[in-house]
Amino acid sequence: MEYTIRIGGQAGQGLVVIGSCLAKYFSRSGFHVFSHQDYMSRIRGGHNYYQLRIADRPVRSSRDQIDILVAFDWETIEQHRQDLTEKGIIIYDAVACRQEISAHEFLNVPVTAIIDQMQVHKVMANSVIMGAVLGLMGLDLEPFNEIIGDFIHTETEDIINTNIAAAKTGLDYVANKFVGRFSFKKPGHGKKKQMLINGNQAIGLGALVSGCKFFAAYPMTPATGIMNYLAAKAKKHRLVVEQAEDEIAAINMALGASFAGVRAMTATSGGGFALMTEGLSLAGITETPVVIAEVQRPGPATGLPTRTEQSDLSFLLYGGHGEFPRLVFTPGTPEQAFYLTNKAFHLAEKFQIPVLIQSDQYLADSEWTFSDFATEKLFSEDFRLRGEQLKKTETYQRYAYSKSGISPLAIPGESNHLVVVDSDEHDEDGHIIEDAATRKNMVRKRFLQKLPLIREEIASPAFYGEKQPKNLLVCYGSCFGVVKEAMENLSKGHSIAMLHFSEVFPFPLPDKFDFVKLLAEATRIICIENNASSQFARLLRAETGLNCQIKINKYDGRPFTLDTLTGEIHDHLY
Amino acid sequence: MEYTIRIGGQAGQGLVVIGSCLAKYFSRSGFHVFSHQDYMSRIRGGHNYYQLRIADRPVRSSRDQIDILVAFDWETIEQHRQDLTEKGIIIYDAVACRQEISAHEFLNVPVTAIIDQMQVHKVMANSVIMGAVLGLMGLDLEPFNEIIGDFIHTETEDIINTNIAAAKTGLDYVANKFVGRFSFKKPGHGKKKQMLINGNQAIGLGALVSGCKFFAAYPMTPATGIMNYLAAKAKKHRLVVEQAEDEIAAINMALGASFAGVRAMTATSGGGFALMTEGLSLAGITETPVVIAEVQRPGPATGLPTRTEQSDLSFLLYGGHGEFPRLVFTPGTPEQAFYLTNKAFHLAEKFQIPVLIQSDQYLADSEWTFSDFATEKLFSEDFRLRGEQLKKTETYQRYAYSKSGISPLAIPGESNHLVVVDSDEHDEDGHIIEDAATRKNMVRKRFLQKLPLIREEIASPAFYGEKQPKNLLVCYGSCFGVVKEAMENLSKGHSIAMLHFSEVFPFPLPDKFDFVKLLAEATRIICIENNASSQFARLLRAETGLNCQIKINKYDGRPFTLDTLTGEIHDHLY
Amino acid sequence: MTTFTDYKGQQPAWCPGCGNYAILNVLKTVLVDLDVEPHQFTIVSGIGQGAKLPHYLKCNTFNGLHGRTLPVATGLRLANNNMLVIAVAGDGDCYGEGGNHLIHAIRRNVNVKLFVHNNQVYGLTKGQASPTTAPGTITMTQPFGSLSAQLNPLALAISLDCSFVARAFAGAAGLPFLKEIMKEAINHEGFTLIDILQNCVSFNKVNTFHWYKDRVYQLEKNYDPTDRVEAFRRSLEWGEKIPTGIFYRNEKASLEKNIPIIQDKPLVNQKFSLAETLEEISDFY
Amino acid sequence: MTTFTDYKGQQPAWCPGCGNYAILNVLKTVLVDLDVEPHQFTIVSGIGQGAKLPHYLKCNTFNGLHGRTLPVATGLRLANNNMLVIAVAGDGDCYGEGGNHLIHAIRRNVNVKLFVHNNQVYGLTKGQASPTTAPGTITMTQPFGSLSAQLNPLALAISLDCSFVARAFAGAAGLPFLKEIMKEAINHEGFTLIDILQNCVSFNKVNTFHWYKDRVYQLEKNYDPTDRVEAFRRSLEWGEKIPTGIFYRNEKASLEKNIPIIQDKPLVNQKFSLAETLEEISDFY
Ligand SMILES: Cc1ncc(C[n+]2csc(CCOP(=O)(O)OP(=O)(O)O)c2C)c(N)n1
Ligand SMILES: Cc1ncc(C[n+]2csc(CCOP(=O)(O)OP(=O)(O)O)c2C)c(N)n1
Ligand code: SF4
Ligand code: SF4
Ligand SMILES: [Mg+2]
Ligand SMILES: [Mg+2]
Repeated sequence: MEYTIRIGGQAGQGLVVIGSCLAKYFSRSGFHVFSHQDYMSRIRGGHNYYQLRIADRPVRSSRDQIDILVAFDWETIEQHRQDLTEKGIIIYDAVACRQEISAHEFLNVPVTAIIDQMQVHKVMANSVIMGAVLGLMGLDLEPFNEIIGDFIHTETEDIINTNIAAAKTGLDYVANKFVGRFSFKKPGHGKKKQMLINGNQAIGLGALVSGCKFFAAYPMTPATGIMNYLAAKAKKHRLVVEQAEDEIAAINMALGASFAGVRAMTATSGGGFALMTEGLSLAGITETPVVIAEVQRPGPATGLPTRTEQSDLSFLLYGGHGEFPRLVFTPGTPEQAFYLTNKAFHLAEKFQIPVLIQSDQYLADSEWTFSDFATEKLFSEDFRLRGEQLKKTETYQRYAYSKSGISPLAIPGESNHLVVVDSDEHDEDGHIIEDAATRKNMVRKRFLQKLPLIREEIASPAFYGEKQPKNLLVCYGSCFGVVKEAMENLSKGHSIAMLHFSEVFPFPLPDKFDFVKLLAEATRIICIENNASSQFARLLRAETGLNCQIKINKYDGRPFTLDTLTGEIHDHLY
Repeated sequence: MEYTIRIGGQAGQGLVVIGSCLAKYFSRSGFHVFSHQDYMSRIRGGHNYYQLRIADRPVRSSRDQIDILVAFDWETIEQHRQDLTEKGIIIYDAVACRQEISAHEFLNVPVTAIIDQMQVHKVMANSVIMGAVLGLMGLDLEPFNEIIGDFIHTETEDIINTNIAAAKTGLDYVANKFVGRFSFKKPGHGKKKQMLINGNQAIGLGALVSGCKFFAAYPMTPATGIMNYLAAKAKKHRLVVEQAEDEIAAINMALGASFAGVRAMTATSGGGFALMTEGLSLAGITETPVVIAEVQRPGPATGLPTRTEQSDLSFLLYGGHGEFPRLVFTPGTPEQAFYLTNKAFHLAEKFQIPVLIQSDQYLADSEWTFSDFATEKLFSEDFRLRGEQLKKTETYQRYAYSKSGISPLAIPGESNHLVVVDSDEHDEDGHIIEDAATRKNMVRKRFLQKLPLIREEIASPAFYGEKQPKNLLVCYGSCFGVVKEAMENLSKGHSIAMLHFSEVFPFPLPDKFDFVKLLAEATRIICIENNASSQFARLLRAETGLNCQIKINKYDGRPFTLDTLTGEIHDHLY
Repeated sequence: MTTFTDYKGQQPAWCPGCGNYAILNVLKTVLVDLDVEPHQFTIVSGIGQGAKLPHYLKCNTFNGLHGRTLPVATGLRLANNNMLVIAVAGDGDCYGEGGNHLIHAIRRNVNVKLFVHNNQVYGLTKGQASPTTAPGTITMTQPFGSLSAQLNPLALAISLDCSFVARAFAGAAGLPFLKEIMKEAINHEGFTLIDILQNCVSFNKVNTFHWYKDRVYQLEKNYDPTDRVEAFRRSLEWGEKIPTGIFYRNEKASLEKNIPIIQDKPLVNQKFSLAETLEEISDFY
Repeated sequence: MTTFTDYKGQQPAWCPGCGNYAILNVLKTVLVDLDVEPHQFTIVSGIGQGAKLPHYLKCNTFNGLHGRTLPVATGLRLANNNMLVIAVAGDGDCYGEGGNHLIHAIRRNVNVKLFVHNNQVYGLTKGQASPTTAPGTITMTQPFGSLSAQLNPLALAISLDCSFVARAFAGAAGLPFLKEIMKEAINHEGFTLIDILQNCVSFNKVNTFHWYKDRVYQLEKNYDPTDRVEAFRRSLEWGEKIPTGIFYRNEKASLEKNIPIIQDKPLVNQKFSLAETLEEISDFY
C-alpha cells in the first residue's frame, strides 16, 4: 500500500502547513512517510508544491506519479495534471481555480463556500482541505486534532476547535465520494508512532546532542533551517546563537568560541562557504576544532537559491589554501545526518581539525520517518584539557610534538598555562617562526602524522544488493534513498548492487570491507550524481584509479525521482 | 664556466640592491644568470640572502654550494660558511662582523674604513662591495657605471660618480688578491646582452602587452610585485590600477570593469584567493572574462608569507561553488609566465571564462636571463562585439544559445542593445529563471558545450630527455628549471626523461602528443612537487588513472636546489 | 524623449503591497524626466528583494552577488566613466554583508548612485534581523531579540564625508519627494546614498507602511545641507519623528575626475597599441 | 602583584625606532597596574606589524587572519565572558580588510578592547596606502597618489554610537596619557576603540614621530565625552592640531550582558547534559 499526495499553489498559500501537518498525521499514525518540497525564491505568488509519499513500509524517495493532487490554483492543475495515476483524484476549489471541470478525476471541494458558510477566517481553508484529503482516503480526524495546533502555532482552544470543525466539514463533504478508491487500512492505535524529521532538523539535533554550545552563521537558503532549529533551542539548552554580519565573521566567531573552549559550529550554502575558505584554512593551521555544515544549492554564484544540486563536493574536498587535514561527510538520510553530525563534533575535537558536513536542499527539506534513533551509539567524549587535570599539568605547549601529531587542547584562563595559537607557521609554543626545520616538523605534526589516524575513523561505504554484482551503482550524499529504491526495483532479473558513500574524505580504506575489489570486478560501474561533472566519480578515480563507465547526472536543480531514475539505470544495465 | 654568489645579511642592509645590480651587470655583459631570494617577513634585521648563479650557458636553478659569499654580518658567516666550495671566498668587513678571521677563505674588505676615508654616505658601502666582488672575479666596472643609477634610483651625476668611485676602490682593493681564483673570460662587447626578468615582472609585462586596462588588487606578498609593475606603467600605457579595500572587492571590481568592456585582471596569494572564490564563481555564471594571478606562499592561513610552496593547486582547480569552466596555467619560467599571461587574456575573452595563472614566491622573485621574447607569437584578437558591428546587430541576447556555447559579448552603452548579466540562473536575455529546462540548457551552454573547445586550446606537456625512458620525471609550475637541470645531470648513464605541465586544467589530451602512453610505459614515474601532498600526482591520477610510484616532496617553505634534488632523484632511479 | 513604458521590464515577483513597487515606479518617472535611454545606464545590484529591481526595468544590468554591488559598480565606472551607474541594494545587502564596500566606496567618492531599499529586515531569506532592525525584535534567528544597536546609515555616511546623503520614504505622500531626491542624486557628481524607507508587508510587522507614514517629515526648506556637524545632528533623529530629505552634500571631485588618463575618453574607448607596450621589453636588457 | 618582567615575550622583529615598541611597553605597565596575570587575558590580533604584538608579550594569544580580529574576539567573549579580551590591529587590518567587522562589533557593543596601531600605512607589506593615509600620497601602488578620502575612525565610531572612542599618540609626551586611556578602556564595560597614532620609520615619511608630536594635544579637562554631536565635531579636527583623549563614551549594556544564559556563568564553564538534549527527540514523534 502506498500513495503520493502533491499539494500545489502559490508561495504563501499554506502549502507547507498542509503538507507538513499531513506528514505528521501519517507518521503519528504509524505510517512511513517521505516528503519533498519544490519552491521558488519568492515570498508570495509563483508556483510551489509539497509532495508526500505514504506507505506501510519504509519509503526513501519521491515518485513521479501522484494519487492525489491538491490544487490551489489553475496553474497547479495545468502543470501537474499529467502526473496523475489513472485512479488519481484532483481536489480543487472551482471558485479559487476560477472554473469547474466535469472530468471524472476532478473533485471540486467548495472550500471558499464552506469558509463563508462557517463564517471563519480564510486560513481555515487549510483545515478544510486537510479534512477533505483525509476523508477521500477514508480516514478520521484522529490524530489531526492533537497536532493541528503545532502547525498553526497556537494553543488557543477555540482556534484549534474551529480548525477541527473546518476539517470535519471538509472530511464530511467528500466522505461519500469515490468511496474505496483509496482502500486504506489505518493501523490500530497500538501501532508505534514514527518519528518524522528532515535533514536540517537532523543536523541541528545532532549538534545539540553533541554539546554544541556556540553557533554563528549568516542566513542563507537552504541552510537557514539549521540555525532556526538551534536558535529555537538556545534558551532551553543554553546555546549562544549569533547571526554574523557575513560568513567570514561567522566562521571566525566559531573559531574564537572554540579557542575559548566550547564546541562551535557554523552552517551555510556554497556562496557562503566560498567566503569561509580562508577561515577554514585558519582552523587548519591553528588546529582549532570546528564543524561546518554546507547545504548545497545549484550554483554557480547565486544560481537557483531554493533548489538542489550536489555540485560543491570538490570545493569542500579542496577548498582553503595550503595543506591541512579535514573530514568531509555526505549523509544520505536525516538519520545519517544526525549521527554524522555527532561524529563530526567528536572527530573535530579529537583531532583538532575542521569537519565538513555536506547536505543539499533536497535532503535539508525532505522529511523521513524512522522508528527511533539509537542514542547509545552517540559519542560524548570531552577531549579538552581542563580543570584539575590542566592545573596539575607541569608545562604546557599548545603545539607540543607527539607521535599522533595531536597536542593537548587546553582551555585558556583555567590555569596559568598560556594558550597561544597563530595563523603564521609557529613553534610548539605557538609563536611565529620562519626556519625550515620547524616548518617541516609542524607540517608533519599537524598534517602527515594525523592523516592516517583520521583515516582509520572513516567508515566503509554502505553496500546493498547482490554480493558479486555485474552492475554496481555508486552514489554519495542525498542520492542514497532514490538509488536504493531504484536498485531494489531492478534487483529482480538483474545482477545489481549499490555502494553509498557518506564519509568521503579522507577516502575510506578497503581494509575493513574491500569495496575496491568489488568495483574492479563489476562489469559496469554506474555513478549517479545530482550534478553535471560527476565530481564523486572523479574523486573515486583519484583515490582508486578506477573509472566509472556509466555516469548518470542531473543538473536541472531538481532531485532524482524514483521512476525516472529506475528507467534511466535500466537502460544502462549490463 | 659557472659561479654562485650569495649575499647575506639583515633586512634593510641593501642585499637586494647588490644582488639585482650584479645580476644586471652579468646579464648586460651577455652572461646567463639565475637568482633567487630568501627573505623573512620583516622590514629590518633578521637574516635574508640573495643568491646569484652566473654561467656562460643557460642556468635555471640554484646550486647548494657557493663560490663567493658576501657576508654583512657574523650570522651570515655562521649560517653559510659550510656551503662554500673549497675554492670559495668569503668577502666580509671585519669591523661590521666584529671580528677578523685569518682562515684562508676569508677576504676582509674594510668597507667601513673605505667609506670613512672617502667621506661618503654609508650606503656607498654597497658599491664598494660590488666593486670588490667584480674585482675578485677579475672584471672591470663596465657596464656597472651604466646601470648603478637605476638601482639606487637616481639620475644625479655626482651621486652616480661617487658610487662608481666607491666601486673602483673596492675593486682595486681586491685586485691583486686571489688572482686567477675565478679565471673568468668576459665576453667581448660584441656579445649579445641578455634580458633579465623575474616571474612577477613577466606576468605584469604579459598583462600589459595583452591589452589589460584595468587591474584591481589588495596588496599581498608575494603577488604585490605584479601590481607594482603595472602601477608603474599606468600613466604611460593608460591603465587604471586600483587598490581595493579587500580581495572580495578586487575581483568584483575586475568583473565590473570587464562587464564594461575592458580587459581586467587581479592578483593575490592563497589567502586572498580564498576570498575571491565567490567572485570566481560569479565570473563563471555571468560568463565574464577575467584573469587572476595567484602567487603562492606556504599555507595554511598566513603560513610563511615570504616563502615558497606549490600547495594551492587543488584549490585553484576546484575553488568556487557550482560548476563552470576555468583554465589553470602553471608557468615554469618567466618566459612561460609572459606567454601564458597573454594566452590567459586571449582565452578568457574568447570563451568568456575566468583564467587562473598560478605562480609562487620562488618563480615570482627569481630572475632568469633570456636572449629575447619572440613577440610575433602573441595573441591580440579582440572578441568583443563593439562599434559598428554591434550597432548593426539586429537582436542581441547576452546569453544566446549557440553550438559552441559562446554568446556574443557586447559593450554596454555602445548601441541600444541591452547587456544584462545575472548571478542567478537566467535565460538568454540574462533575466532570472527557475524552470528546469532553461537551467539545463544554460548549464550545457556555459559549461558542457564550451569545455571540449577550451580543451582543444591546451598545449601538451613539455617533454625532454630520452624518447622511451625507464624513469620519467613529472613536474609542473616553478619546478621546471631545477627538474630539467637535474634530469640533464642524471641523463648520463640513466634512461631518464621529464614531463613539465604548464597548462594543467582542463588537463591536456594525449591526442597531439601521447604523454599518457609514455607514462604508462615508464618503469618508474617520479613526481616532484614543492608541497606535502603531491597535488599534481593526484590530478594526474584523476585524469589518467595512472599512479606515480615515487613522490618527491618539499614543504619547508624553500625551493628545491639542484644538487640536493639531483641526489634525491638519483636514489630513486630504476 | 523616452516614455514610462519604454522601461517596462519583467513581471515583478514581489509580494502585493510591497514598498518596492513604488520605488520601481518612481525610478521610471525619474528616468523619463531625465530622458535617459535604457542603454545609457546600468543598474548594478546584489541579491535580495530590492536587488531584483533591474529585472523589472529595461536597462543594462549587472545583478551580482549578495553584498558586492559597490565594487562591481566601481569597476564599471572606472572602465566607463560615461555610463550612468545606479546601484540598488537592500539593507542587509549593503549595510550587512557589504558594509566594508560601502565605507570605501564613500571614501573613493566614485560617481555611483546608491539606492538602498531599507525595509529593516532580511526579506528574501524570510525575516531575520538586518543591521537596521529595531533592537529587541525577536525573529527565528534572534531568539533573545536583536541585540545590536540599529545602524544609522546617514550618520555613518556623514562621518565618512559622503558627498551626498539623503533619506526618503517609498510611500504615497513621500513619492514626489523621493523622485526629487533621486533626480538630485543622479545630477550630483560623486557618490550618492539615498536610504529609502520601504515597507515589507510579509516580514516587518513593526515598521509598517503606516508606521513610516506617521513619522516621516521633510527637512525644513531653509535647512543647510553643507553643514556637516548639523547634518550629523539631524541624522540622529529617529523615533516619533523621522526626517527625510538631503541631509548632507559636499561638492568635491569624484574619483573618476582625479584619474588623469580617463579625462579625454573612457578606458573602454581607448585604443590599445601592442607596439607601444612591446617597447617595455627593452627595460629588461 | 605582577611585575613588568612577568610579561616579557619574544624578541620583537620591529624596526629600530618603530612606534610599536612604545605601545608594547605602555600596555605592559597598564597590565602591571591592573594586576592582570598573563593567563587572565587574551590578545586577539590579525596580520600586520602591530598585530605581531601578542608574541612580544606573555599572554593567551589568538593571532588570526589579516582583518578578522574582531569576529574571533567576539566569539571568544561570547564563549567566555570572564576573559579580558584585547584586540590589537593595524589601520589596514581593521579599517581596510576588516572594516565590516568593525562596524558590526561596535553595533554589538561586545566587551572587547580594540587598540588600533594607526601608522597610516601598510607597514608589513612595504608601504602601500591604508584607509588613513593622507590623500595624494604617492606609493608603489598609488601611481596617481592615494585618491580616497582619509578615513576618520573616531567619527566613524561615534556615528555608530560606539560606547568608548579615544585617540592617543604613541610618543614620549603622549605615553602617560596613552596609559591612562588604556586603563580607562579596560575598565569600561562594552566595546572600546583606541586609535593610536604610531610612527612608521620605514614607510611613512610624512606622518613622522615629529609630525605627530608637533600636532597632538589633549582634549580640555572640562570636555564632556557624553555629548555625541560635540564629540563628532571634535573628531573632525585633523591638521595643524590633532586632539587626543576620550572623545565619546556611552554607558550602555554590553552584548554579553544582554544574553540571559551567560549571566550566571560563562558558556565554557557550563556543564553539558546529554540526557536533557536527548529529550528533544520526542518533538519529532
Ligand atoms: C554570500 C551570501 N550569503 C547569504 C545569502 C542569502 N541572502 C540572499 S538575500 C539576503 C538578505 C536579504 O536582505 P536585504 O539585503 O535587506 O534585501 P531584502 O530581501 O530585504 O530586500 C541573504 C542573507 C546570499 N545570497 N549570499
Ligand atoms: C587576506 C590577506 N590579504 C592580504 C594580506 C597581506 N597583508 C598582511 S599585513 C597587511 C597590511 C598591513 O597594514 P596594517 O594592517 O596597517 O599593519 P601594519 O603593518 O601597518 O602595522 C597586508 C595587506 C594578508 N595577510 N591576508
Ligand atoms: S518579502 Fe517583503 S520585501 Fe520581499 S517582496 Fe515581500 S514585501 Fe517586499
Ligand atoms: S615597517 Fe614601520 S610599522 Fe613596521 S616595524 Fe618597521 S617601522 Fe614599525
Ligand atoms: Mg531588507
Ligand atoms: Mg598600518
